[in-house]
Amino acid sequence: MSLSQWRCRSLRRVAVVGVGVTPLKPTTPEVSYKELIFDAALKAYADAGVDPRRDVESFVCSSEDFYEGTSIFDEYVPDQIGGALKPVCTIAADGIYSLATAYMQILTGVFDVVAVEAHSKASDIVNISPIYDLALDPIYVRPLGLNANFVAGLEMNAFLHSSKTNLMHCNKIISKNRKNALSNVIAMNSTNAVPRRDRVLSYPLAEEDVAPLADGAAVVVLAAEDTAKSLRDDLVWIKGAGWASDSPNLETHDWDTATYAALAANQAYGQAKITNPVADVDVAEIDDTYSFKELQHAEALGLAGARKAHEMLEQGVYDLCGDLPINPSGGSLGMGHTLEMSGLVRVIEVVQQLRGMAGKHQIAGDVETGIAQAWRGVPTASGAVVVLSR
Amino acid sequence: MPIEPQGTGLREEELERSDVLTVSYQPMARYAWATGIAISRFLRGLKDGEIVGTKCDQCGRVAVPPRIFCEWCFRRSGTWIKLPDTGIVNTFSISYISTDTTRVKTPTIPAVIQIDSAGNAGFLHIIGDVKPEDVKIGMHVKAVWLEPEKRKGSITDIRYFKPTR
Amino acid sequence: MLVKKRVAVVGAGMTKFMRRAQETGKELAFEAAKQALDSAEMRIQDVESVALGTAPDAFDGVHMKGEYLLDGAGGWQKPYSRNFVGGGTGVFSAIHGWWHVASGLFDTCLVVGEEKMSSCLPHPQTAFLTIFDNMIERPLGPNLIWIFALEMQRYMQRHKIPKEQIAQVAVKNKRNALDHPSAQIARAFTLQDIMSSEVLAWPVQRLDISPVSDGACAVLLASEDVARKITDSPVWINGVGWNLDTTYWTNRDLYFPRYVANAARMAYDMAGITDPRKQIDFAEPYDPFDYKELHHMEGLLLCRKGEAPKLTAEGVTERDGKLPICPSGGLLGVGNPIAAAGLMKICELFWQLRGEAGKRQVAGDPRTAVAQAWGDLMQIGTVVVMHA
Amino acid sequence: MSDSERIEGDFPVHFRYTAGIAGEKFLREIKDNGRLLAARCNNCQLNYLPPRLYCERCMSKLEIFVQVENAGIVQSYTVCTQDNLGKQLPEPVNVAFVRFPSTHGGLIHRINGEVCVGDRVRAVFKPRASRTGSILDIEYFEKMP
Repeated sequence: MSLSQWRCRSLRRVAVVGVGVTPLKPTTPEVSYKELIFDAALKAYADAGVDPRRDVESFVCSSEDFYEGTSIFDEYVPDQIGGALKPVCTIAADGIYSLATAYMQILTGVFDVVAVEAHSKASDIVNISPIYDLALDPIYVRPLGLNANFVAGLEMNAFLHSSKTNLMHCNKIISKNRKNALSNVIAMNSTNAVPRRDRVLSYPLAEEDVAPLADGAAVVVLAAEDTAKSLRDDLVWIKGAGWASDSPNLETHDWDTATYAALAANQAYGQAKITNPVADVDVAEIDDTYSFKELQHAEALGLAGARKAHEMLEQGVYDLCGDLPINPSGGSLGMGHTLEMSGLVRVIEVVQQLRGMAGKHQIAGDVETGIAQAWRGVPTASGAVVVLSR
Repeated sequence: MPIEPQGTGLREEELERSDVLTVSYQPMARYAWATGIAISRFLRGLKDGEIVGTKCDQCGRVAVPPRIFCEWCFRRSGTWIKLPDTGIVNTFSISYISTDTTRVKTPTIPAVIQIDSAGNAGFLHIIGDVKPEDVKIGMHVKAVWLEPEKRKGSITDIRYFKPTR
Repeated sequence: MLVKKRVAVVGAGMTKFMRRAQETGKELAFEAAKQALDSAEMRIQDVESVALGTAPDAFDGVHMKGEYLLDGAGGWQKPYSRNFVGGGTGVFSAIHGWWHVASGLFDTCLVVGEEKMSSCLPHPQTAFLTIFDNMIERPLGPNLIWIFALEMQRYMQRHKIPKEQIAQVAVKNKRNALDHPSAQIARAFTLQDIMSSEVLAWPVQRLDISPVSDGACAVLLASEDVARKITDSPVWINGVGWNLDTTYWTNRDLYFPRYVANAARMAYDMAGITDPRKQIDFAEPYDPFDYKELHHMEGLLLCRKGEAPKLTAEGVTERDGKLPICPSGGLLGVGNPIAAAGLMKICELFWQLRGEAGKRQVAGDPRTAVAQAWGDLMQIGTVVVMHA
Repeated sequence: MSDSERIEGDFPVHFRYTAGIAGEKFLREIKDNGRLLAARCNNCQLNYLPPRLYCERCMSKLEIFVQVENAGIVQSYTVCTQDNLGKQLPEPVNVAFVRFPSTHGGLIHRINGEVCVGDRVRAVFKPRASRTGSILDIEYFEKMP
């Protein structure tokens, strides 16, 4: 859909009124997934000043069965978020998709307050590789017996080749994000250490290019304008939401370009009336499941000219103190990668930045507009974008 | 508009004979779920021959299996309570099939056991020491435990529930 | 509840329902999606968004199954997402599509439901072990039939329902399905056939159950302005509702599906239906097992608690009765590819309300109907009210 | 943490995937004739490789199959060090995505020897007798002389 088509649509205003997130950790043996989610829900409802049993009218959760080890996992979601005997549904995707779903539900006029949940209990998974393997095409790709990270290897090589980006740029992303994470209290992978490239997973992809898996839970509460204004003063508005997919077949998807991110951004920017993202966006939290993805996504989101993201990176534009900080939270490389929660934890970071409540990694200056973006990981070509403003 | 549905139905023999091409695959996904605060406590209780529940300080509901929250009041549950190992059959079935639908000679009798003094609350278990035709909804039953040294902190530490008579 | 935008169904399509399909899941999704587009004379390029429903990944055997099915469902380079509420998914997919359009964000949404259960061996039922609580239920070796048997027993005991009255539903639906071109096991069974079929888990017998299936369905949704350009006979989605009960199914009474009633009230409220028994002309409640149709008629407030078996015995729910129930043949007759089966009920409402159901057409120019699905651990109700 | 505080489990099932309508044609052609097929979308002017039952762009049903010359070009490559379960492979495996002129798509496969982006490669088929109708009937790709 073109930008002009979005202009003529007048939509209800929807705000983020509460956020809650648990610290990200490599493992959380002390709590079950329900108990982890309950913690995040308590925080979010306290932040919003709502009672979920009384005030929240609908709940949208995010999960995939093979990440949980349970079929029909949506069975296990209502109690710990206060949703029992209420409209609750699961979107099998990243938390930003669920946020977009909640946004749509409020836009219909049927609900005023909707909660969004996403989590990762990655430490319950004994070994992630066989699960990624199950996502590969069973006829054409899986029989090759290769680790699914070969897909990231092929994409990375294609991207480096066509964008003239090099491994030093990838290292700089890793360093920047892990360093940013040093001042983020929920991050688990913060360090000043120099990235190493000695353990290659799928050339050119090395182990430290890959964000380590983390456990965590996140809940975000959205409300329609009138309700939102009655709940708090420092509202953060959803200005646009987009989600899109390129071909799901590796053979026909773009190897070197994040087309899904560009399409999703076009949708979200269209709603938000953003025409020049470099100028209009003050902070961006974007997917960095693999180091190179941050640059590829920055380009797709219009935060750099085509094939120019590495130059912006070199100039320090994306640094915490740069003109357009990317991943001040530390991103997945610095915070840890939380599967389908990856996007929602970024939404929470942008909300805190816009509120001026990000703590030690609060970016300087006036923060008016931020974006959060998610990608669903290999072998998908799907992702979502949300534009948030004060 | 009447539809002309598409689709190519196959018989099992056609697949077994490889009349059409297939790929076989064994998934290797493995999990080790952290049982957390509430279920760990429940399972430790079972190891000790006890059924542990929780009671909400606000609404007074008893929950078994226990949880750290009351889903109706949405607050942390207040109190751990020890429950009796007796209850009534809320509903039951007489099952002649195993998990993969193969037939079994001796039927299994799954039931929801409403634990005494826990209101509506109970859990799924098996009825034993009784003829299938004698099982009734509302029947009072008691847990039959594994010997203490054989218990491992599992729902199967209770072998089954049997009528108290 | 004021809905900002009206949403119409303008096209529908479905594959055959089959025990084993040669088509991949993607190909099944394509066949249904293509037919829905063709029936509305729409091109995929004209579709602004795509909503997919499909049940456990452990059937098709693909992690992130929604991503895998994406191209077959028409999701290439579009806003595409997958909802998942267990057995409730099929009807919920139409709700998922509904909010795409009702939000004002999109004028059109292609809704696709797919399931390919035959990929799962030794038997698709085996995958159902993994729907049970991983900590305190799976060690007991449960199977899916158990929970149905437990719920059915409770329902029968509470209302003193003889098994014969329940089996009558299987007779009716499998016979209704004789007129459905997609049907997998349509047959004119006698009550005796059902009652003497193999006991699986008492009170559930072989012919009380819908079959395992492969298949797909699709419907095309449009906003009012667009719908009127596409067709002279749009069918409106006037109300939607969904509701999820607590996971702790052993802590509540299973005799009545209160979550279905909550979902129905939400949908009726939105549709302005105050007396469903009078205002609903026919219904497609979820019937994976014969007693579920009865349970769900009660949940949908189409009769009093415990009254559905009696209405069935009196012939009220026959296709030519006063309140036809599952004129399609339902899951019991047409087949049960989970998410596709639920969406089949939306297709049936669309065809019936347009007078296009052919030999299955219910008499009396029906104007308002309700479709419903159910799932999870006897836990979710999803309800759609449609109006011609 | 004691063992009793984690409970282990898995999915006790296995899967059998049909190659599907288009996949059947593609894999049979490899098995029987050692040739690659693409499916033609006249509407979009694309030849899908591997072939599809439908065009993902316009949703036309594809019924025309065209033969693809066994001469491709490496668009990207990687050197994979782990197998599908995350175990270290005894030897790293070269893998490439290979495009073929006048087709849309391509094939992902193992490469015998080292390659660079832009290299011309071809599929090497297993001997006819040992082919089963699988993507593994292509033994690997190799650089063209």
